[in-house]
Amino acid sequence: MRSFHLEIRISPRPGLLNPEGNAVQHALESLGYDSVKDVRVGKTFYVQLSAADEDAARTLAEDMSRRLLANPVTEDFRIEVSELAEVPA
Amino acid sequence: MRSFHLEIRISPRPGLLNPEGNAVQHALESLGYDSVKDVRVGKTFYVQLSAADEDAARTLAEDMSRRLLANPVTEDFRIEVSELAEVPA
Amino acid sequence: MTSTLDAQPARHGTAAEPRPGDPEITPELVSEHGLSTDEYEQIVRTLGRTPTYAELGVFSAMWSEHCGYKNSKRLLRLLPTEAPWVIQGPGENAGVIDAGDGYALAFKIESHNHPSAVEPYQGAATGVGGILRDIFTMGARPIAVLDSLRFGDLDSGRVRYLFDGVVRGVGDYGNCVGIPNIGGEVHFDRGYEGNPIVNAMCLGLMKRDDLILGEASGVGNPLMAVGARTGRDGIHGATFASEELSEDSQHSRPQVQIGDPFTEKLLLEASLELIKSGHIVGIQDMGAAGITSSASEMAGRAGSGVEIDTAKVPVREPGMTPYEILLSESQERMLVVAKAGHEGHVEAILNKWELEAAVIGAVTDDGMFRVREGDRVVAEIPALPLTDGCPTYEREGIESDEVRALRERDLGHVLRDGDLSDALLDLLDSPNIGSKRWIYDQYDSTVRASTVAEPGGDAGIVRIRGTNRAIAATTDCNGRYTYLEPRVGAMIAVAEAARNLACVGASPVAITNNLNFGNPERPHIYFQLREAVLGMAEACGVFETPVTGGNVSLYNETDGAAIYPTPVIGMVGLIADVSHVTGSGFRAVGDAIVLFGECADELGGSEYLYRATGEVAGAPPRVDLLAERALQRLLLDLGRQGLLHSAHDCSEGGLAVALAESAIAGTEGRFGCDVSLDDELPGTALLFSETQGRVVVTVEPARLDLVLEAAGAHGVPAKRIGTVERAGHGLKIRSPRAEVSVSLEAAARQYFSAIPRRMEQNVSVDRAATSPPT
Amino acid sequence: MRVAVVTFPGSNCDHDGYHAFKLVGADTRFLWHRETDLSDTDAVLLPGGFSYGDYLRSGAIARFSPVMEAVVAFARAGGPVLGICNGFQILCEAGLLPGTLLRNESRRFRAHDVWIRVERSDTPFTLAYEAGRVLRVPIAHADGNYFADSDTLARIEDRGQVVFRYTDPDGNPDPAYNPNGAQNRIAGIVSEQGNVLGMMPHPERAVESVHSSTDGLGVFQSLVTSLQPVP
Ligand SMILES: Nc1ncnc2c1ncn2[C@@H]1O[C@H](COP(=O)(O)OP(=O)(O)O)[C@@H](O)[C@H]1O
Ligand SMILES: [Mg+2]
Repeated sequence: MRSFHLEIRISPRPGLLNPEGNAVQHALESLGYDSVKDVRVGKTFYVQLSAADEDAARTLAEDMSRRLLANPVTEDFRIEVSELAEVPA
Repeated sequence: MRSFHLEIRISPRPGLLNPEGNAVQHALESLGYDSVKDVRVGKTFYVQLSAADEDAARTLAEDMSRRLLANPVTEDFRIEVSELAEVPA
Repeated sequence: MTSTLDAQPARHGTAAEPRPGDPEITPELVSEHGLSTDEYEQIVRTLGRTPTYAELGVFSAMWSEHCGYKNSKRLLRLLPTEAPWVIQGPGENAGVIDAGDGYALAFKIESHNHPSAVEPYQGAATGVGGILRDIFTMGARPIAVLDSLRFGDLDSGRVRYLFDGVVRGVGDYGNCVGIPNIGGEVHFDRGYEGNPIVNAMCLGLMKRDDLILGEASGVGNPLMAVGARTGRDGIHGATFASEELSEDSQHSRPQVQIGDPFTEKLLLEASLELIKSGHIVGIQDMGAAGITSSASEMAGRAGSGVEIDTAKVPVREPGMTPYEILLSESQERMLVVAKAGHEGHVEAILNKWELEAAVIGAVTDDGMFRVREGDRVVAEIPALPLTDGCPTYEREGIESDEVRALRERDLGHVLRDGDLSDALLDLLDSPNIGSKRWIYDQYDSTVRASTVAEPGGDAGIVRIRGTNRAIAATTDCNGRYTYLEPRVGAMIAVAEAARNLACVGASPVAITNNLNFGNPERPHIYFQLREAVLGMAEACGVFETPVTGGNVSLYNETDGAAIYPTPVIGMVGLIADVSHVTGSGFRAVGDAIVLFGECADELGGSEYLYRATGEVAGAPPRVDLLAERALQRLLLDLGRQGLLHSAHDCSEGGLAVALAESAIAGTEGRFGCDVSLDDELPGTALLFSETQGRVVVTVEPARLDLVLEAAGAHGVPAKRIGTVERAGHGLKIRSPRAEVSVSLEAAARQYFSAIPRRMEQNVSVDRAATSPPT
Repeated sequence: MRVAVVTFPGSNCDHDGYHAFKLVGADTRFLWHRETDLSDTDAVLLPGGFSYGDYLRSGAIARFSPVMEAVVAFARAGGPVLGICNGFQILCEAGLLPGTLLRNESRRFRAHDVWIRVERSDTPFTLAYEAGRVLRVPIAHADGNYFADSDTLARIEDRGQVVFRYTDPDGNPDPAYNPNGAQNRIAGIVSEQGNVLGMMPHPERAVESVHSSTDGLGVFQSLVTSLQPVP
């Protein structure tokens, strides 16, 4: 088994209201960051797991995103996988 | 001015309690994902802004993360910058 | 089935052009819009031509059950709506009654069942948002929220996921806006497995003179969109809410609406300031069917016309079509009719609250609901036929044989005598009976610093600051009773609500109601609907609690299985002097325990039956409305004289549970009790029948005679049945055929862990384990 | 005594705080968050609620409101500032109080009465109480879990900055009565100089006979007393 680090980024589905993003955008504007055009806020899960290979790790990640981490009604997700340096068992 | 897309990832500082990550990890375990070793949860800001160049965009992003987006007591941040295809004015 | 309202020919031929890119109007498209062939023909006659795509969308929304009350309008006319204290009856955004001292109280209940079935958190949250807007558009400041919820059995993971999401949604929204939650109810029963019910009620207070109505009057006055921008969310929500759910609903659902309670709070403050400012003549929430329903209803009420330019509506996304803009159900938006020339003032008020306002049209005098997109007219519909011309149906109602058989079933098999301690402990562990603290601890119930009675008692109470007055409210309905015998069930719902109010010391004055039913096109369902309305009408007549408004949510069915018919009653009561409030918990050792009303063998539809056998069967308890009225008057009398230490009504779980609740759930610490009854009824029937018209009160022994005399004078059966004891004594109940002896710790453990222990599991797992594959 | 109650967009306990101060006879006014003039002010209340919807982090956006610069200056000059619930969160974000308030351990909003022990009666906010007295007051928050890094925590304990701690009804430490997982059961702290108090519970909801207790009244009475000119 090898060890992987996953970053699963959950973002609000385009077209849906993102109140938190709006609030942050306004706050940034009033702080003088007037070049900001749009802000959306999502979650990221940093997961460590073991799997046979990268493909297996990715499949697991997709599976758990679909089932648990992302709300299928309101959110999309994206996955990045990187292998961790081997730790001797 | 050029347009940039920023992803600013805020994560709980390692070593701090991470109740949400723990809860997700338990949830994953009870769903049978027993190869999961660790889960941490953070926020991600997807920001669009205009700036003279990539460095300027990154500096802005660092500035606003430090001032507003990250909690200096408990959180770290990481920034990714990518340029957006030019949109004719 | 008969359809009313002959088509009214267009007064002058209306003109609207199709927009390039619009789909062709085909029979399939018409049917996708939930319109029948007859209804479509009526539309053609009304317009004198084929509707444009935008017009089809507009009719589809306005003539949906949700907006048009197609199947319920005729029944609703049977309800009593008048009393000297009613200021505004049905038809407006909310009903309004006189609350004394120059105050008026606006209140209403609203459902968000379908959205909550798809996305429980946002569905419930936006449900609360919508009902708050209905209240503050009347000029009233929201002062309390209640929520009435129904779910399947908590053994199901999907149900736990829905329950958890709904409670968080109700809580987060109300907490953020800062409106205390003062009560509600929740029932779990397999009858709600696929279709949770989420009804939210709001009460608002205003000075009588601040009342404002949703009317678009004054030709030339500008229409302004205020608050949040319009996005593509919830397009066709009203039509969706008027369909049965199916496997497909998960996919064919409209874009869900996301609530933003922060914007709502700003909109609330801005709207109240606008109404006081004198710069506007009318205001209305853009709720179901969005701009379409708010604009056409405002025109309909004023008998005027309106013209809107969709190009002027502030949108969240580029490229939205008139169809989308007209039907969007984006939240936290209002339509305002300003006084001509005052637009700038309106904008300034909105800007102060960091919100936007834009002129999107004007009031006209031609009776038309006209929509332009720049120069092109995309819809032109006579406003009255659109709002009031929705065809209404009176359908055939037939009682289902299956239900009749259930009702007639003999329940002899659950009659037991002897030691029933375990049966009581088991009932206390039912999530239908156990403490609801797990829910209401997630709700801020003390914000506004005016809450007199938080959730946990028979009714919630908020005082009117600066006066001695207070307002009480409760929601009630037992769907099992209504299922088994709809008319009786509805009467009981009204009676229980009134009894709950009388217990705390409030005179019942009016109701709002939410009719949650299945598909009315099915005769068995229409029967339930009609019977329930008749029962409600009769009870409201006897109690002089007119109906000032409500909501209808039909088609609560999944794959052909309907929910229990659930006519939720939201009742309000007035308290002239807040020092007369009575709680439901025992207060002092040595107090006499008195039972008002009489016990009977009526286990039909009871929680005991459901727990013991899994059945929902038998005849529901009988209800004697005149006896109920006498009981209410007695309680109010005694409360005013300060003779009662506690009062608690017997409902689910019967007498034994009522005694246990008064012992363990009181705020003044826990007490035991020693009760002995001389009734010869079978043990389970005596202890657990949900016989109506009964209240357990406690009084100082020295005042016992006064109380019994008063009961006699009101014609209410009353007898002393026991004494409040120290906690160490435990709960002891004895009768010729039954005996209960449990420790207080055991009872409290069961009662307080019933819901939390079932919700301990990680509920996100529940969604994952049960959500349909994507 | 002249009190300014700040209203941020999303504040919803501003009126409750206003009435509590009125009850103890203070000359009280509301101050919209864009105003910056505190010249006629003897004490400032940052009320509870959901400033900016609690989006991003509770208090994180409000602390940049125009009024906050004036509040910081007012506090630095020794003026008493009381932050309740969201007000406490804002004070931490603004750096007027150490530490931060994390999500409740239960990860749920919690609203019910709690018991807090008065650890110090020598602050302008607690003069009316005796040290050790246990108060019954409501909480209503999702982010009330007080956290500071270990050095900071040690420092505020050493300097006696903890003013209120969650206890059982008899004043004993009991984790079952810590509603949010706060470190050292901290419910309220003062600044080093002692003139800025932040607390999660709502004393303004426990001041009248219709409330479940009147134990919160002392906070407001204390402020009035402390500001009375010595005769
Ligand atoms: N969904 C809810 N929201 C708020 N309070 C609730 C909810 N469900 C139940 N409660 C409260 O819990 C208490 C017990 O509820 P219930 O057993 O239905 O009362 P009753 O039988 O006296 O009508 C009541 O005070 C009620 O207001
Ligand atoms: Mg009950």
